[in-house]
Amino acid sequence: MDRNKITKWLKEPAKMANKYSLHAIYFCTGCGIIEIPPVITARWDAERFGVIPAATPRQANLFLITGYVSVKTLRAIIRTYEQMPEPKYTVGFGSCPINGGMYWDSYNTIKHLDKYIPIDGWIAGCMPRPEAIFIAVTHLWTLIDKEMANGYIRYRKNYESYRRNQELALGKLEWPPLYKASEEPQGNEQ
Amino acid sequence: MSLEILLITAFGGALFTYFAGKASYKYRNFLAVAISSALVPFVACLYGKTEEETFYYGFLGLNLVLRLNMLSWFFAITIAVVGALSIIFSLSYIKGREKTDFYFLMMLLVNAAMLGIVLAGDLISFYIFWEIMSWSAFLLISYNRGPALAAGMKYIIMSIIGSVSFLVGMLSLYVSFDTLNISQIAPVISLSSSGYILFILTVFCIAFGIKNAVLPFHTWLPDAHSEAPSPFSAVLSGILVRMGMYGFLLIFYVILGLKSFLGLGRSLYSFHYILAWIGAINIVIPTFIAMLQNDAKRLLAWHGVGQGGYMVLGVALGTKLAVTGGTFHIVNHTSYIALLFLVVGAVEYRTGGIRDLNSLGGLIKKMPVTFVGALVGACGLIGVPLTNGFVSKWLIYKSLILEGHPFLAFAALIGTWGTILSLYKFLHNVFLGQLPEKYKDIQKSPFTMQLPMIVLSLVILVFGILPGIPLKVINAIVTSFGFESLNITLWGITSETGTLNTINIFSAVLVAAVLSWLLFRLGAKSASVSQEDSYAAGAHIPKDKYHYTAEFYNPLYRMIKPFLRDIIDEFYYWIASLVRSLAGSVRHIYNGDVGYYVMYIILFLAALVFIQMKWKVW
Amino acid sequence: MNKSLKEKIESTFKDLKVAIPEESRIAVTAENHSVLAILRFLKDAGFNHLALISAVDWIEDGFFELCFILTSYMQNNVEYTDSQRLHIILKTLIPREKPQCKTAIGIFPNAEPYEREIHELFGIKFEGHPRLTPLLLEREYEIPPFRKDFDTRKYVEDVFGNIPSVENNK
Amino acid sequence: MVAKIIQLILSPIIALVVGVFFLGLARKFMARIHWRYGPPIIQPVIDMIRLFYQKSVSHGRMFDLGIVLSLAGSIVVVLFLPLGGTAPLSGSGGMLVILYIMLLAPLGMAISGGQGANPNISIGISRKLILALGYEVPLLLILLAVMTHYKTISIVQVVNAQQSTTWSIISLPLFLSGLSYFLILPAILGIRPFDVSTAPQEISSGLMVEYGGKYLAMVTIEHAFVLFISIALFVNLFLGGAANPVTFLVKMLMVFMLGLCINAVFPRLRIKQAIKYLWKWPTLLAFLGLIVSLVIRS
Repeated sequence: MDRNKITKWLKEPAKMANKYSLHAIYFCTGCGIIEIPPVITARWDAERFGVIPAATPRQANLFLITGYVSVKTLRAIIRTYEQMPEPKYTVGFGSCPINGGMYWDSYNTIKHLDKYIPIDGWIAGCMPRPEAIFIAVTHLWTLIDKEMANGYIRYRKNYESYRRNQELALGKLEWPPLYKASEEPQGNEQ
Repeated sequence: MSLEILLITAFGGALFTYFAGKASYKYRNFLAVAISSALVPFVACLYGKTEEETFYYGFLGLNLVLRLNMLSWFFAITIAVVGALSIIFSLSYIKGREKTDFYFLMMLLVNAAMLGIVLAGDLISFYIFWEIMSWSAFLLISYNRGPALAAGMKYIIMSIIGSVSFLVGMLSLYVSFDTLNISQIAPVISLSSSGYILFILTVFCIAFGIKNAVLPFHTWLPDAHSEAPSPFSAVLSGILVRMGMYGFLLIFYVILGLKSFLGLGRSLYSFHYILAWIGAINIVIPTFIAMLQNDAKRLLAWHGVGQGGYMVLGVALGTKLAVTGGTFHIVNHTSYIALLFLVVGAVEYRTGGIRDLNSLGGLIKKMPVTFVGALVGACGLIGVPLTNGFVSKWLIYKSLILEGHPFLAFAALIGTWGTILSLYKFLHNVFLGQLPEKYKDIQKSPFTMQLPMIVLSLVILVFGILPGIPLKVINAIVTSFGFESLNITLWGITSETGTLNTINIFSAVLVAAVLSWLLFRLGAKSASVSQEDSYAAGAHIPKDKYHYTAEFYNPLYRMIKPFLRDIIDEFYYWIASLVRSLAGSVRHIYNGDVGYYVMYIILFLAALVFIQMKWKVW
Repeated sequence: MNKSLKEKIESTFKDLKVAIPEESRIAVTAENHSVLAILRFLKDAGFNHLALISAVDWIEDGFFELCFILTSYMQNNVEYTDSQRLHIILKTLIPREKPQCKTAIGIFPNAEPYEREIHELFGIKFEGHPRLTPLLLEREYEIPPFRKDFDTRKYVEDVFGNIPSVENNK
Repeated sequence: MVAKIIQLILSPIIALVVGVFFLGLARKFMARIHWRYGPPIIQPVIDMIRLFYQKSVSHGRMFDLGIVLSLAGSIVVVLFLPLGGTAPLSGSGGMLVILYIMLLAPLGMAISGGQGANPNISIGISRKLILALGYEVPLLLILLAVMTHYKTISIVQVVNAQQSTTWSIISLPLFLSGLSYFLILPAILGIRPFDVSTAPQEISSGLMVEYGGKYLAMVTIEHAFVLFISIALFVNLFLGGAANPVTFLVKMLMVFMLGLCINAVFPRLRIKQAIKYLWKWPTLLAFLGLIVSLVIRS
């Protein structure tokens, strides 16, 4: 928690600002959303770390995938992820987004979520308690520090394969591709 | 001599274009534009002169006189400019329609008649030009056939009532002073009894009130404006309706003179205070009715009625600031209401006659210049600083507050917020939001339509930032009425009770805008995105269904809708139905069968013989 | 009380079996063709709430079993005294090869989503149903997923199995 | 002349700093009421730095210009307000100009939001304008009462008059107006009981649905300015507007804390309830204030 180190602020303000102002989009993708209200309200107060729920993807830079992802929800998740502005991070809750968890053989859930959208952080636990969510937030800080939280850069670089996987899983997608094939990614600016 | 030439060119030009039209429409278009735009410099170079010349001797024993002073020049230049712009606008607007020669003839005739009214030196010629104007306006309103005929009929009935009351006033003036020359009547009339002055005032107020759509007589205006072709409704709402205001100014301050007008009746029941109250009510109710309209032109028409209230309020209040504000508001209102009607005309032209606010949207991407015109016009109508509407409203409010009429000021200020709500609804439903599928490929409005809009927008902004230019002219008018003059600077008014300095406001807004633009550029570059990529909670955006326009202010509608029924309109229709039922009963008597008529004659003769026999009356 | 109802049902309809498995429960098994008539009769008898339509896949003896569960809001015109609400379950058997049934929307309009769901997940076609479009599932399935012969592990293998993971190739 | 230029530069900066401080204070105060720690006071500054570095989405040129216009409008209003002894531009127009320039900000935001082509935004804007009409009715009555009481339209004279005599909120006629101004203060600020136009749950933050990185930063700065302006207007008109900026800011802080108390405990009203409330008690008080000041004046 190096929030009040002025020198770091002066050296890289963008990174520090990204770390201490994570606005999480309030989108209940799965069963884990029941853990978010206690995180926000009095007992575990996420606002201490600058994490507050944002109403729309445009205002957010943190996307919490809470719990299993059904095929129908994946369409909304991809759409929301693509509507979020650029330095954006995603955190997967529990084992279901990793490899399908206990729904590993269900016809209606998505098994490996990181085949469709990049995930920066995972939290163990079938539904992780609020303390685990704070561990994820602090873990995300270290990732941002070491510039390893580059999910959105991976998404832009390998967009064709992500898009192909999405079409394989969901059939035809109504929205046009986010990055044109011709547009080569503009470097790794943080 | 020059005034005669002016009128001859105006009227002769109209006829000449009609016959040129028979030859080929190219000549007609060129000639119409040439004549109407030739009038502008012609009138402009008459600035400052005051002359009086009789151009016809012995019309029923009176000679018709043309007179020019600062007031008539002020109105003449507005008429000429608006007339020229609307002719240029209607070049491409009227292209596909039939009877276009008749249209151009009537448009030029209306302009000429209005010039005639303004330059008339005596009431007879005033009346003649007044009638020409009313009739040509009637023919133009019902140009579109269909519902326009009913609107035209409603307009012409009320104009006839107005003309008749004008005639009555004129004849009574002639009987008592046996001259109708304005400059001769003015000194004499203030000597006559106040009862006679009150009669003259009410009669002329009815005549000019109907034309200026003051509250009890406003019902013709919304129908007439929404059915007339857009270029003409720009002229109609811009300057033709304000002939009523010219009439008010003429009667109150030129003929009657300042002291006798303000002296009528005690302070609270004085004529001008009651008129001021009528003006105030005239601001509030039509502006909120405008909010409920779903047709773009009706919305603007109701604003025409509403803004007329400011002028009546300013002129009737009688202080030097208020009268300056009132007259300045006339030319301001002309500029932005004409601009807004031209904008609606351009949208109508491109979307094939659609002006329903619920089926348009997102036109800003396709018609940017029209949007800029609409934005500047709306800001002018609302009175946002840096536009001319603000300056005239500031003058009126300052005089209202300092004279101690807070409730009048309150009514006027609430009118402004009603204007904001309804004009934002107009801007949003037509230009902002989702672009419907069927307007995907409409082009920009043609240059002949964009030119008038750009000119009017410039007029609004220039008069807003440098109000000294028009205020100098209006100050001359007001001092000619008898008020002491204000010290006008190029950017507003300096007085110890509160100066207005628009250059400060303009420079402050400019610097602040540049500052915030730099702050905006500081951030990371933003990617432009199509309208399909908007937030819909992750769902796909349906085509043509993602646009919120119907009942735009629904919560407010439900609360104030019962108060906004147009009772006066229903009252007139009730009278109309009464007359129709009366006519129905009379038809039983005159049912066209000759036998009945013969029977009536015989019965009548028998009755006469019987009376003679019984009472020997003769 | 439900005995009198039991006699009433048996008297009006011939080829059906009525049993009372437990307190305030009546089980009626009927032929496919007489289902609508019984539904109409029960509705008139006061059971105006169609709680659920569900299906059971007896793959061994080649039948689908459709169950209609009805309850009643009104206490008065149905003479039963105990506090527990009376449930009636109406069962009918449909052959697995060409599963068809007439729609119950005419009698119970709220049957529409249930029938769409059963059509999507079991493949039972309801004649006269206004729109048998997919309700819940995102993709098309040649064998409806709730049938016993739908091998979910094989389906997962060949749909999601061959989606390559995105390695950071650039 | 140089002093005036310094004032011209200084007052927007003071307004920005104080406004952002108020935003941070509001979040900390609300957190304390919710019995939690809450973010540091400078959290809005951190948010804005992050937003300026974050990429964003634009729906067209008017989408950007509207935001710039609305921020410019707010900055200009600050120049017209006397901030404890310094009143850079208040000579050119008085209270009427302030009233009308306060129009620029919501109009600019409405036009830029309109191009965002999203019904949430349109509903947010229509609610914002209805709410503006709602609180304008009492606000106009209050301003007219003050202007008729002091027989002037320039705000500097109002402040000087109060310096000599007592605060106008204590003097008889304007007590009613002052009270009614305080009742509609949450509506003017757009905070909790009246934040119908940016309701995150109902219309996913209404106006700000499509505002991403720098747009959201500009909107928060503009909100800070509006916060500062509304409270400064209240202090100038009713609490005598102090001679030096320090006492002025102390008075503003006091008023803001009171406003926050209302904000913290009330649920969000529906737009119709808000209008019914605004047009009932505050309008009645303002109307009485105006009548009393008229009677005293004549």
